[in-house]
Amino acid sequence: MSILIDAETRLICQGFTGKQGSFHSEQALAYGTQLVGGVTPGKGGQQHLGLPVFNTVADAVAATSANATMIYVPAAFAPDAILEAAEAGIELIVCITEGIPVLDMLAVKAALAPTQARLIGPNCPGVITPEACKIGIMPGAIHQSGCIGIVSRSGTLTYEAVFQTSRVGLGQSTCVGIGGDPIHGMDFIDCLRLFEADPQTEAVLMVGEIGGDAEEVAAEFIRTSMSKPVGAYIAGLTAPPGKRMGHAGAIVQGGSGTAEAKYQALEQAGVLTFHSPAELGEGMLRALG
Amino acid sequence: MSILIDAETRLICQGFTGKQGSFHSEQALAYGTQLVGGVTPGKGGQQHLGLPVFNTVADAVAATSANATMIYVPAAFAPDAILEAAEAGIELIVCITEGIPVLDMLAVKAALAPTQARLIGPNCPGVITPEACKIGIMPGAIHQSGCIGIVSRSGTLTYEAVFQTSRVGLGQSTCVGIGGDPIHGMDFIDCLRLFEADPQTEAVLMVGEIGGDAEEVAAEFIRTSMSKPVGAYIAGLTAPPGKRMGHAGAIVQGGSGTAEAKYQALEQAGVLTFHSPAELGEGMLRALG
Amino acid sequence: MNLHEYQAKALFRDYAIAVPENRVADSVDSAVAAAGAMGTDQWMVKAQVHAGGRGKAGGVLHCTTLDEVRDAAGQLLGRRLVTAQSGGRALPVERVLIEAPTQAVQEFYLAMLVDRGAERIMLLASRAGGGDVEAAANAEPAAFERVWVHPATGLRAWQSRHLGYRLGLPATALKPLHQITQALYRLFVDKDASLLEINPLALDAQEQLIALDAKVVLDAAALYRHPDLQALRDRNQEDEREARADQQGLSYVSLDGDIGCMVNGAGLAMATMDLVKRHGGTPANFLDVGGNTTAERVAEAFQLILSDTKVRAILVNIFGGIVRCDLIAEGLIKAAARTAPRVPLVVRLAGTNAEQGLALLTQSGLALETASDLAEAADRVVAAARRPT
Amino acid sequence: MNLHEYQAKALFRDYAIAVPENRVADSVDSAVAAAGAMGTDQWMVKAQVHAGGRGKAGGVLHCTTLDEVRDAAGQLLGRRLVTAQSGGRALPVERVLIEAPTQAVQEFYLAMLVDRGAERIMLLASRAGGGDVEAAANAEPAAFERVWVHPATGLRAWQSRHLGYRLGLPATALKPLHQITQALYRLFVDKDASLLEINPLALDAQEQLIALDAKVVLDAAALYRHPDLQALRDRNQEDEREARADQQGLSYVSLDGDIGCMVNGAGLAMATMDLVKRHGGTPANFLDVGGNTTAERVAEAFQLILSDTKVRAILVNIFGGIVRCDLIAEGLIKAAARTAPRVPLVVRLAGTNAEQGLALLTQSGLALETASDLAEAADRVVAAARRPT
Repeated sequence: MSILIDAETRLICQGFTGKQGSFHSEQALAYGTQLVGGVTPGKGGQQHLGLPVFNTVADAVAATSANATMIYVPAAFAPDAILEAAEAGIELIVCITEGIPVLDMLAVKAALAPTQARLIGPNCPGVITPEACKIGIMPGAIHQSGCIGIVSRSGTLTYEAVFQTSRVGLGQSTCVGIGGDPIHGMDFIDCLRLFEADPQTEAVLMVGEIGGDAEEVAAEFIRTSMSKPVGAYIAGLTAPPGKRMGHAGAIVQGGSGTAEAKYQALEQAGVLTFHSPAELGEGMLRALG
Repeated sequence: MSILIDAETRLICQGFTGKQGSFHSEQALAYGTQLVGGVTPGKGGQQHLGLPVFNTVADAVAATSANATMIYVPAAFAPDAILEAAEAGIELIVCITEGIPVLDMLAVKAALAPTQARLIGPNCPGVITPEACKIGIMPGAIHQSGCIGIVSRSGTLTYEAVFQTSRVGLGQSTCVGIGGDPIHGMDFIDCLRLFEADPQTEAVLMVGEIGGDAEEVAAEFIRTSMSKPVGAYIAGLTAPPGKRMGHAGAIVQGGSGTAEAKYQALEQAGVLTFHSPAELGEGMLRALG
Repeated sequence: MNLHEYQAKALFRDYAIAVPENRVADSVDSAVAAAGAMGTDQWMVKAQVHAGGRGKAGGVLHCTTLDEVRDAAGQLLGRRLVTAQSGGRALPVERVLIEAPTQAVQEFYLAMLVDRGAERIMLLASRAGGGDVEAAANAEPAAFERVWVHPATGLRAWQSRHLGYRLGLPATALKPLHQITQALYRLFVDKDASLLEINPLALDAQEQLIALDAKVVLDAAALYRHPDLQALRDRNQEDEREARADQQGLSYVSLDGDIGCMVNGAGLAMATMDLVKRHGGTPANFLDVGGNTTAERVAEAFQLILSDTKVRAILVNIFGGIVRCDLIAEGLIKAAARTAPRVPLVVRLAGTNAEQGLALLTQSGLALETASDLAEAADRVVAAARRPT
Repeated sequence: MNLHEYQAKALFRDYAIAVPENRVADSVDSAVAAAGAMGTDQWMVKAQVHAGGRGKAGGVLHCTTLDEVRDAAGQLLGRRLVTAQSGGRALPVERVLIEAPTQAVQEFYLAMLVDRGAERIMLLASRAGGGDVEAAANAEPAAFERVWVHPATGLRAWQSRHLGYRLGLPATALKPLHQITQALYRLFVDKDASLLEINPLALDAQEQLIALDAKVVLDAAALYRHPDLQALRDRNQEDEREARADQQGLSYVSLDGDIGCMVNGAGLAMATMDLVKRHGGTPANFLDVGGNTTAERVAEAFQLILSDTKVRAILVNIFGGIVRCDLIAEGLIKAAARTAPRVPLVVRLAGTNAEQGLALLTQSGLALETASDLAEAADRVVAAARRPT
């Protein structure tokens, strides 16, 4: 078992014939993901990487029964790509694209609310169930099927978490990079809830960062609703207040959203916190211990 | 028991000091409804009908713990009144106002979706639980506490249904006039679901009219999810196609939405249908038969 | 509220939706002058009435000379036109639209309206443009593509693209299609439309999309915020009695039968008509006196019904709620005092102040029958209408 | 992207938000001329820098004669200003805003921003305007009233009214408040703002609402669709190295420490800084080379770090994903070939092509230490920074 995706997931790629879409589609195929086709408006009817290209997501779904999509279109077109996928009945939408304007995402989220679609991202590394299905830009080779569910706001820091949990032999059930943008799809709680219900997942590693209050809100959920052990690392203890740290999401607002505040909230919720990014693997061994 | 409202319901009136608001607030009080105050911007701090007037719904809720509101403000201001009530945490919003532009209601419905508020109306007679709580413009005297749940798109035709079910001695658990506008709040199914779960309600009388497909959709719900008997009357068998019948909702669109189509769908769902508006009381006796 | 084609096309132009070159004229001479001033040697002369189906009804004429234009305008202007969609009424032709013909390579149907089930504005398109689109819709519903617009995002490019691919448009026409659909959406929202329809939408040899016809229906409830649009109302296209009723705050629709109905509430009014029919009669009208009526308005309603010479009996069915039955009775008495009713009157009053109302009627000495329930009232009025006068 | 007050107030004027009469000047003479041309006998001379807290830092001067205006402009123009909100940096004053003073009866705080939790644009208001609004927010959070705007409805009149009553505005000021809040909302949406702030918003003796200060922050991600706003960017207000990094597609922030960091990914970059600190060092910068970097960009990043004279050692921490470690190695080698690194270098490569990258570095003969895990890398770079040079 796993969450969100598994070997049965039928994936398409939006922005399929572009440079990014092509590269990561090849990677997904090499990993063994069931990529069943892709969408590039105007190229419908062609073949790419041995797979059919469609003009619209609806056409792709009709022809391939796809239930997941990964989006590699430029930021100006990504909101449309998300909305089109949702309207076509795609259940899981993974949007890798970064740089989508915040107001676009506000509107997209409002429009997604009444649909069945789950959105991961944007500006995220994607989601992977090791040895089964890879949707995103993460390096597949560092993953190993196992018992740790990972949910992270960060990209490469997620890889660090994966690398360390693999190295200590725990491996991962599913890793979800929820993305660093201020307005995004699935959040910590959505993933925690799924991990709690997933038999394969024995413990969850949460990787957060400064800014917003997503970690604080998640702490309350963990306190009331999680029976499985949770470990957490928060990046940004040394970030100076008010400085922008690359991620739009990493702006420290007022007194809230500091790494200290987040650690405190998590510790009060019974989360095992790690204050060094070098301790993630060993830390999760302790969490299970 | 009843649905939506009972003797504990704490009601406010928006447009409290206006002519309509005053008149129907007096009627509600005379009926024994727990009207606890009202809202008229600019008149906060005054007293009206012996009750406090507030500038905002939030103030009214804070001071009176109101959980329901009835809206009698002009159409140009009614969308705001609905949104303000929802944002203030009011659980049941009954909007009597007619003539609200359709696009305003589209936006209002989209904004209400993520809230907890239930909207009845607009352009509706309101909701009443006989001998307990009256919210709306219906004549209280014809109602009688009993076992029939009534849900209706029409105004005076609802009174007819009430009158007849009272006359045959059945009475009503709760009567909901959902309103005749194309875009409105609670629909047939929302009410049917509540009636199904309400111990006092032994059978439901549905009063529909031509236009739209609400009755057809409700029929499917009745077939799959209702154990209690349902009787139905549909107005508009003799309405000529394409003619506007006063209600914007009563436009027959294409081949669907005719009274015949609605009767057929309801009959196939096991609903006891009445083809004369004079048979509503006797019909419900048969339904319970 | 319906607009004329020429008004709708003017709005379209404001929103940069391409329409054929055209001029509107309200006289034969001005029609010929307009045609002569256009850079074309062929003209469509189109009767401006509030109904579709003009072509088959002889309301659209093709002309190849200015003399033909003169004949066409002369033939149409001042005439009344009955079409399959005019609801049996003959609509006065007070203006014609003179238009340059368009060579369409293909014709499509495109419309925007509110989908009450989805609670969204819906864009509807089909390859089955022109001709009888309703027949096509019945025969092959799948030929109609739909997309729904969320109010938070507006109409998005993917939606136009989706429709464009389904319509089989050439790639170069996809962007123009999106410009049109976005314009329609802006127009819909800006003007509080209920329906926008382009049928047919032509694709010409240059792969341009052109609105050959244009239908705009506006939400009457929203007209209060559009004074410019209120001015476009053409009451001459409306049924005289219906228009008069509307000005009185009454909702009235003429029908073919002989039993006049006066009811409060649209639902009860329809139910009353159904009841009359069920009891063997035929209703002469739908009439809802509304929820906030006055004695004066009731009197107006009564005279409106009586002004229909087909009426042989009248059923008054009032369920008092906000409307008090005594007030209705006063209105009836007032109306009868002005014009003695020439036909039998059956009155059923229930609800608020029903007893007082009946008492007033009895005291007035007005010739009428009363009934306490619906079935009885229907039987009496049907019998009354059958009595020889 | 930050705007200057004078730019923000020009935008406000475009949206009919009242601001005091003002002129902008970039020289002493033009400042005096501008002041003389205004219909006032008192002037505020305000330094235009990208930071709040100017008043306390001496960046806002009150003048009662044109000579005082001359002195004030002379004092401010060409100077660099440090304020409590400038992040420790001294910002160049290249323009002053000359403004007519406003007699405020009361001052309020009004702001609009995106509430990420609610996923809505939020309007925030308080009676605690002017002065130190942040201290007020900490001391009494309840003094800040909030309303959230649904994208489908936009900002509604009830929301402004609600805020107005809570602020204790006089009844006559409620409608003007709604005009301002609606204007702010339109501006926010039209221009893709991240933050609009009016502090203080003055209520004057005529019960007019006037924006005395104006802060506008724009969403950098949306600038591609606002060429007019791109032109308002003032790179002179930005840290030179940060601006240079930005032009290279790098995300860089200067810090106070002595250990330069080069990392891929913002989260890992922050984590690397935390790690350095935890192991006893202090980071000199945040630097994210991004997800789609090139060898050239890595070389640029390297030189950027070296250009900071405080740097005594460099930690390169790369977790290869899309970015391949061999490419990073190439970049480092290229950079070292241009400028020999003057400080010790610790490199930790993991993920995609880590072995190839390490092999390249070894072959290059570049003086560096490698580490296989994070803790080891941190220990080494901290030790290196402590070694006497």
